[in-house]
Amino acid sequence: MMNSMNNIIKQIDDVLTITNSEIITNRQFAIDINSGDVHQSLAYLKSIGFTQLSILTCIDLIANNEFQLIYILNNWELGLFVIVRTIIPRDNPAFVTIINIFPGAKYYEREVHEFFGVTFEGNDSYSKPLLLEIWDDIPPLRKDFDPQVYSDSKFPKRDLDKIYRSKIGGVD
Amino acid sequence: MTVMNFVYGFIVLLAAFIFQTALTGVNRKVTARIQKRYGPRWYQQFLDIFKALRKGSITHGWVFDFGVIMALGGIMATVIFIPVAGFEAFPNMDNVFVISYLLAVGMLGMAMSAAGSGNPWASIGVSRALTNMVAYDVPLMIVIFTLIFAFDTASVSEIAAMQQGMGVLGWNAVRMPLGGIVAFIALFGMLGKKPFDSFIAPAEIASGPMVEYGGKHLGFMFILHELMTFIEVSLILSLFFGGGSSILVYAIKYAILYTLVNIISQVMPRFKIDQAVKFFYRVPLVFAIIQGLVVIFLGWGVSVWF
Amino acid sequence: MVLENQDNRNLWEKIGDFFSANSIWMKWYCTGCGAIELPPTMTSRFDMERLGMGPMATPRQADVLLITGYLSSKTLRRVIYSYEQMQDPKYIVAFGSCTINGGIYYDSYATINQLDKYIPVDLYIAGCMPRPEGIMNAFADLITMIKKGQANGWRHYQENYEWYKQNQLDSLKEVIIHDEFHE
Amino acid sequence: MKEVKLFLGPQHPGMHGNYSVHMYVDGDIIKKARPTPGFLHRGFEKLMERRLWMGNLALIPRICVVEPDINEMVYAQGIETLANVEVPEKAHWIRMLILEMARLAIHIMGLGGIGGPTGMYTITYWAIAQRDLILDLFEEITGARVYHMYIVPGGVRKQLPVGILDKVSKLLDELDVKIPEYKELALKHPIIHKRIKDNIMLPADVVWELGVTGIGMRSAIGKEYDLRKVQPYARYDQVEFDVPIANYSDGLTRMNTKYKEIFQSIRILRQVIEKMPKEGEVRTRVSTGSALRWTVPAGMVYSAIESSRGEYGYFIVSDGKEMPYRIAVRGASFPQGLLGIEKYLVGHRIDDASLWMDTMGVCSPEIDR
Amino acid sequence: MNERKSFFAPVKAWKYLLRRPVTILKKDIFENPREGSDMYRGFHQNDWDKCVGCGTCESICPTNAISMVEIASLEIEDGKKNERPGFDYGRCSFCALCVDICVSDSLKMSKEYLHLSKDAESFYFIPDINGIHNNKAKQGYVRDETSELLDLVRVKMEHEDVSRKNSFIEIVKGYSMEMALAESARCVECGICTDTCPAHMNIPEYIRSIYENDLKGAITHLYKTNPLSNVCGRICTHLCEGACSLAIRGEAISIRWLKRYIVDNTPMEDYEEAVLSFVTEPVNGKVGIVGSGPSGLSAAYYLRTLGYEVDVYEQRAIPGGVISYGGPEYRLPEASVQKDISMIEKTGVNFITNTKVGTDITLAQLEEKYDAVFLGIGFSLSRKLNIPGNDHGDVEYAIPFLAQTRDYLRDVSKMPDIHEKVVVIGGGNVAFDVARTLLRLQIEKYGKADVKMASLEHRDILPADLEELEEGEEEGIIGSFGYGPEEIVIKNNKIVGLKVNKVLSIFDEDNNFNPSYDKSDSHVIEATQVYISTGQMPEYDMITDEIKEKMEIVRGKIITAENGQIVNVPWLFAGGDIVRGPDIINGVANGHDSAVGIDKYLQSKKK
Repeated sequence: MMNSMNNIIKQIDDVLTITNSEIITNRQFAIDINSGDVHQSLAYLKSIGFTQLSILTCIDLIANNEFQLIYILNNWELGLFVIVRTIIPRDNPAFVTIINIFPGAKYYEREVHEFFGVTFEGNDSYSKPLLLEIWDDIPPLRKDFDPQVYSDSKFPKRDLDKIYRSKIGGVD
Repeated sequence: MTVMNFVYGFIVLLAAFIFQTALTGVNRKVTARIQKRYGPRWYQQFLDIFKALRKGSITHGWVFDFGVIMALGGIMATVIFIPVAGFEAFPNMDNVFVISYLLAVGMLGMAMSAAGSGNPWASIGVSRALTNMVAYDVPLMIVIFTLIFAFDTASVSEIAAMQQGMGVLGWNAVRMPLGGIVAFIALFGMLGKKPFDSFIAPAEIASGPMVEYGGKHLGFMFILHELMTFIEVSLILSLFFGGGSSILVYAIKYAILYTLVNIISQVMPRFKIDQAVKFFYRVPLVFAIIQGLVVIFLGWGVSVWF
Repeated sequence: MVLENQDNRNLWEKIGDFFSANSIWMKWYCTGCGAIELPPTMTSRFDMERLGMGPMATPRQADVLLITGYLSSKTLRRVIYSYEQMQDPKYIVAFGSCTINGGIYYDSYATINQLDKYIPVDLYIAGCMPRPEGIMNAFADLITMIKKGQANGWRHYQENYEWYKQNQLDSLKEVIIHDEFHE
Repeated sequence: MKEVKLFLGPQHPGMHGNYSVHMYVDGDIIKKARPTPGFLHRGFEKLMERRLWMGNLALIPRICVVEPDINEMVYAQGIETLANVEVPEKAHWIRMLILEMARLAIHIMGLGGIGGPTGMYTITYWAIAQRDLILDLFEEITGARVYHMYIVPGGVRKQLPVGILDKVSKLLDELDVKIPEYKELALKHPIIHKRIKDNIMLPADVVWELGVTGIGMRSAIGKEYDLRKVQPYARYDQVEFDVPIANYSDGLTRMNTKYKEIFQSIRILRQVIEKMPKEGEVRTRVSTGSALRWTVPAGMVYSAIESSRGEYGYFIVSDGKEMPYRIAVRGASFPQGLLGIEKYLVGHRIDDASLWMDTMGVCSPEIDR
Repeated sequence: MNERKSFFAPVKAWKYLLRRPVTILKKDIFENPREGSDMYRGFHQNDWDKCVGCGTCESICPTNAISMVEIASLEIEDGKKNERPGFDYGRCSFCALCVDICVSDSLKMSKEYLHLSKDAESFYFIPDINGIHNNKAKQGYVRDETSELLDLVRVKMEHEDVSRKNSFIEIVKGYSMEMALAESARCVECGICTDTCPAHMNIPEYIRSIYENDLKGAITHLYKTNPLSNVCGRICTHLCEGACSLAIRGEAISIRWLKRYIVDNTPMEDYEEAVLSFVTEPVNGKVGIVGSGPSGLSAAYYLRTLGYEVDVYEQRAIPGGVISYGGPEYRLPEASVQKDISMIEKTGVNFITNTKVGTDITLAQLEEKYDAVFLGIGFSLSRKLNIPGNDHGDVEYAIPFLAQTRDYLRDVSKMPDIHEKVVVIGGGNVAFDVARTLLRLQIEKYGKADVKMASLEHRDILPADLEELEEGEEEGIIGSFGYGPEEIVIKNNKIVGLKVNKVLSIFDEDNNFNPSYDKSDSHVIEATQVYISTGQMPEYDMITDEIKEKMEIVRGKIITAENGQIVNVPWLFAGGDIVRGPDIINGVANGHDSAVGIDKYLQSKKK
C-alpha cells in the first residue's frame, strides 16, 4: 500500500506543481499547492480516481495572518485520502469556487464563508447564512473570536455564587 | 314526530358517542398489544375529549368556527337517523340518501372550517380528504345502489332486517361477496384508517385538516370523529353485515367489525393519495361494477341465497 | 376558561385540571439531543401512553412542549413561536442540563443558557440526557402538579409577558422566522 | 396553479430531528426545495478548540446523537495517529464490539424509522423497543445509555464487565429471530413497495456528484466501497464479512441493504466475541502527565471510519498544545442532507420528503454540529 | 435484488395480540425505578473525609460544572483545603472525567439518576458521601487503573552512584529537559502546595511555565516570592511535596527538583533580566540588615526591589550565612549559592562583610544610620549536649565544623581536624550533613571512612529526610537510631566511645521532651571524636538590654508582629530562625514579609 501511495505521489508530483508533500499515514498524504494551481490540481486528482470530495474546510493560521484551505479527496478504489492544502491571505480572504469540479462543494463553501468569512467567486449562494441566523459578529471560527465573551454578552447565566451560598447556609 | 322522537334521538346520540368512544379506547389497547405494549386506559379517549373541551382555543375567523358548528350539527343530525338494531328515533326516515346527504353536510363543514384556518397544510389536507372521499364513494355508491336495486328499498333498517333470519348466510357481504369486499375496503377509507389516511398523515402534512385545531375546536372535532365513525360503521354493518337482531348483538357485531378494521390498519402503511385513488378505481370499482352487473343481470344474491 | 388564583380553584377548574392531568399531549418537536430518549419513552419499552400521553403533530393540539436539551438561538425563535401557538393551559418540561444553565455548551456562541429567561418552565429533569425512567417520572410529577393546580407557567408567561419578550429580544435580536429562499 | 410555500419542519413529525426543508409545492409536487440546517448548531468546532484533548471526550459524542460512538472512534483514531500510539490488541476488539453494536442499534432504529413516514407505526414501536435492549447492554459496558464516552484515545476506558459477552451473544440470537419479522412486516409489504420502490432514486452519477457515501453509494454503484474494507481500521481486516451492494438505488434497495447490513453486523459481532483476547490491557497512554496536560504532537490528520450513513471523519489539527488547534467534522449525511435535498428532492411529492430523509439517512445534528 | 412482496406476511404481526408485551411495568418505573448498571454514571458522591479540596475535578470538567465551594465549617489542614466541589447539574454532562482524575479517590458516581424539580436552582449540589439526596444511593461508576487520568509515578531523578562519597560532587544530577517536561506535565495545579509553602511560592505557576517551556516566565514566578531559588531548589525542606495532592495515591511532584531545573537551565541573560525586572524606582529610604542568611538576603532583595537602599552586615567573609557556611557542598554547590547571592548583589544590595554587629558596630549606631533595621541573625550557635564528657577537646559541634569545611573547600581554611573513627549525635538533616561530610573528609584524608551515628529517634521517626538516611547508609554510615547518648566515654583523657541506651519514649505524658531509657540495652559506640548536632540556638549579644527589655523572647525565639515588626521597637524588624526556628524556606518567607512590613512602616512614617 505504501508503495502504491509513493507511486501516486510521484505521479502527482510529475504533473502538478507541488510545493511540499507529506505522508501522514500509509493511506493518507497531504500536498501543498499554490492557490493559483488548486483548480487545475483538483481536476487532475479527480481524473486519476480521487473522485470524492470528503470535506472542504479552512484553518485560521492567525499567527501568520493566513487562512489555509483544506480539500480532502477520497480515492475509493485505492483507499487513499489526499489532503490538498493551500494558503490564502487572511485579510479580505477570497478564493474561487470549485463547484464546477466538485458540485458537492457548494454547501461546504457556504459553511467556510460563514465560519471564516472566505468568499468564493462563482458560487452564487456562498454568502447566504447556513447554520447561523442573524449573526452579528466576526465569523465565529476565526481564532480571534471568543465564544465565551459572546455568550456572556448575549445569553444570561445563573449566578452560581449566590446559589451555592444559599445552599451552604442550608447545610450548616 | 313528537317530542319523544327527539328524546330518543338524544338518547341515540349519547349512547352512540359513549359506545363508540369507549370502543375507540379499547381499540387503542388492542393496537398497543400488536405493538408489544400495554397501551392507555380504556377510557383514555373520554379524558382526551374532555381535556380538549376544557382547554382554551383561538379562532381563525368565523368560517373556522362556523364550519365546526356546521359539521357537528350535520353529523349529530345524521346520527339520530341511524337505525340501531331496528330501533329508530325517527322511524321510516333512515333513508340511505338522507344519511349520505347529511353526512356530506358534516364533511363539507369540516372542509370549510379547515380551509378557513388559512394554513397551507390544512388546505392540502382538505383537498386530500375530498379526493379520498371521491375515491371510495364511487365504488361504495355503486354497491349501495346495487343493494337498493336488489332490495327495492333505500331504508337502512329495512335492508338490515331483510338480512336477518338466515344467520351469516343472510348477510349481504356473503350474498354479494364482491360488494361486501368493496364495502369493507371503503370503510377504511371512510374511517380514515390506514392505508387510506393520507389526508391526516402526520409525517407528511402534519395532520392535515386538523393542523390548526386546538382546545375546544379540537374537542368538537374529536366528538365529531367519534360520531362519524359510528355512522359509517353502522351504515356498513346494517347494509352488509346484517345489522343486529337486538341491541346487544348489534353492539357485539359492531365492536368486532370495528376492531377488525383497526387491527388490519395497524399492519398497513398508508397509500399516497394518488395511489389510494388509483387503488379504489382499480380494484373496488371493478368489483363493484361486476357485483352490480351480477345482481342486476343474474339476480344472484337478491332475495334468497340463490 | 380563565382561571383565577390557583389556591381557590372552583369545582369546575378542579375537574378541568383532572382532565388536563390525565390526558397530556406533547408537541412532537425534537429541539435537542434529549429527544433521542423520547422514542423509547413513547414506544413499547416504556409506553408513555399508559399515562395518557401521546405525541401531537402541531402546537395547536399540544399541551406540553418538551425542550429536549440545548436550544440554539435559531431554534429558540421557533420554540417561542410554537409555545405562543399552544392553547392554554400549556406546560413546558425541560430536559437535562442544557436547559438549566447551558450544559456542556455553556460557552457556545449559538446556544442559550438559561431557558426560564425566555419561556416559563414547569419542570426540569436532571441528566444529560435524562433516561426514559427520568422522563416518565417527570411526566408523572407533571400530572400531579397539574392535578394540584401547581403547573402555572403559562399564566406566569401571560402576566409577565413584557419581561419575557424583553429577554427574548435581548438575546435573539428579533423573534422573526426567516425562510431559506431569501426572497 | 399557484405555488404554495411550505415549511417542512423543524417542528414537523415527518422530520428527522430538528431540521427543516423550505419548499414550494404545486399541489403535492415539490417544485423548489431548500434545506435549512442550523437548528442544532452548537459550534462544536469552536468549542473543541477550547477544551482539553481529554475534555473533548465529553463533547464529541454529542455531535451525532443517534450514533455517538463513531465520533469517539474517529477522534481516538486521529489522536493515536498523530501521537503515533499503538492501541492494545484487546482494545481494538472491544472497539469493534462497541462500533458494531452501535451500528446494529442505529440500523434497527432506521429500519423502524420507515414506519414513521409511511404511517406503519407498529414496526417503529417494535424496532425502538428492540434497540432499547442494545442500549441496556451499552449501559452495562460503558455506564450510560446513549453517550457512552467509552472509546478514548489510547484504547477504551474500562475493561469489559464480567459475563457481558454472553449477554451480547444472547441478544444476537434474539435478533436473528426478531429482525426477519421486521422484514415480513415492512420490507415485504406491498404498500411499502408501492411507496419506496422505484421511488426516491439515487443514480450512480448523482452519487458522485454529491459525494454520497455509505449505503446510498453502495446500493447505487454496486461496489464494496466501505471503509471497513477499503481502509480497514481496528481489526476489521481480521473478521469476515460481506458488504451488501446493489446496482439500483431506490428507497427499497437502500432499506434492503440496510437490512442485510444488520446481519453482517451480527456476523462481525459473533466473530468479535469469539476472537477477542480474553486477557490484556485495554488502554495505553497517548501522552505523559495528568489528563490536564496531555498534549498531542503537532500535525494534521484526517481520520475517517464507516458510520451507518457513510464516511464519517474528523480533520484534526494539533499545534502540540493541550487543546486541539482545529477540528473539522465531516458529517456523513452532509452531501445528501444539503445539496441532495436542494437538487434532487424537487419533483418528488410532499409525502416523499420525509421518506427521502429516512432512506438516505439524513442526520441533522451531524450536519449542524 | 429486491425481495418479493408478500400480501399476507404483515398479518403475522397479529400474533403479538396474545403475547406478553415487552413494556417495563409501571412499578419498575415509578415506585422503585430500575437500577442503573454497575458502572452507571449517575449523580456524584464525594467522601468529604477523603476529599482534599484540590479542585482537580474543577479543572478537568469539560462543562465547567464544578465549582469549589468554601465550606466554613471545615478546618483547613496541611494539604487540605476547606473547599468541596459543588456540582451544577445545569452543566454536568455525566462524563465522569472528574471521577477518573480525582486525586484522593473521594469522588464517585452513584446509580441514582432521578432528580426532578420545578425550581432550576435546586439542581445545584455539594454532594457528600451519601449522595445528593442524602439517601446513600448505590455506588456506580468508580475510577480504576484503566480509566486513571493522573500520572502517579514520578520521573525518576538520577543520582550519582555510591562512588560519590569519594568527593564532594553534587549527588543529584538534575532533570534533563524531557524529564522536566514530563514531570511538570503531571501537575494538576491544585495549589495546595502554595498554601503549604511558608513562602507561598507560586508553585503551580512555575511548573506550568516549565511545561510551556517558558523558563524566563518560571524565573519570574520564582523571584516573586523567593530570591534564593538556587538554594531552595536543592536543599529546601519541600513541605510542598508532602502536601502535594498527587501524593495521596501516588508520588508527589518533584517540586524541588523542578525548581532546580529552572534555575540551572535558564540562560543567564533571561535569568538576570527576569530578576532585575522587579527592581522599581528608588524611593527615599535606607534599611540596614543584620545577618546575610536566608531571611536577611530575602529581606534585602525585596526591599531593594521596592526601591530602598539596603546595607547588609555579615560577620563572616562571605555573605550567605547558613547557605554559605551550613549546607554541605555535595548538596549545595558553591556555584549555586554564589549565583543567588550575586543576583541579589546585582540588584544593588550593598554587603558589608567581616563586620559583626555588636562589636564592630552597635545596634544603636544602626538605628541612627538607617530608617529601619532588620535582624536576621539566625541560629548561629550549636546547642550544647548535657552529658558527661561534653567538655572534652575532641567534642566538636556541627555549625563550626560545617563552616570550616566550606571554607576548606573554598581553599581559605585548612581541613578540619578529623579522626579516623567518629560518632555523630543527632538524627536531623544537619546531623546527616555532618556525618556525610565527615565521611568524605575521612576518605580524603585516610582513604577509608568510619562514621557512626546515634539518635534518640528510631529510624521510622527520624527527623531527617528518608533519602538522607538511605543515601547515608548506602555510603557506609552506621547508625544507632533509637539510642540516646548517656555519656562520652573517656579513658586516659582520650575519647574512646559513646555510651548509648535504648530509648523507650522521647516525650513524657505531658508531651514535654523527657526521654526515658532502657538501661539494660546499652552499648558503647567506638569513636575517638564526637560530633554533636542536636540543634542550634541564637546569639543575642548584640541586642542591648534596653532593647531586650522591650521585646519578648520565648524559648529563644523573638515574638514579632505578623510583618516582622517588633511591637515596642518599631524601627526594628526580625525574621528567620530567630522568629520561626531554623528552616531556610521559612527564613525566606520571613524576610519577604518583613520587607513588605518595613515598606509599609516607612511609607506610613513619611505621611
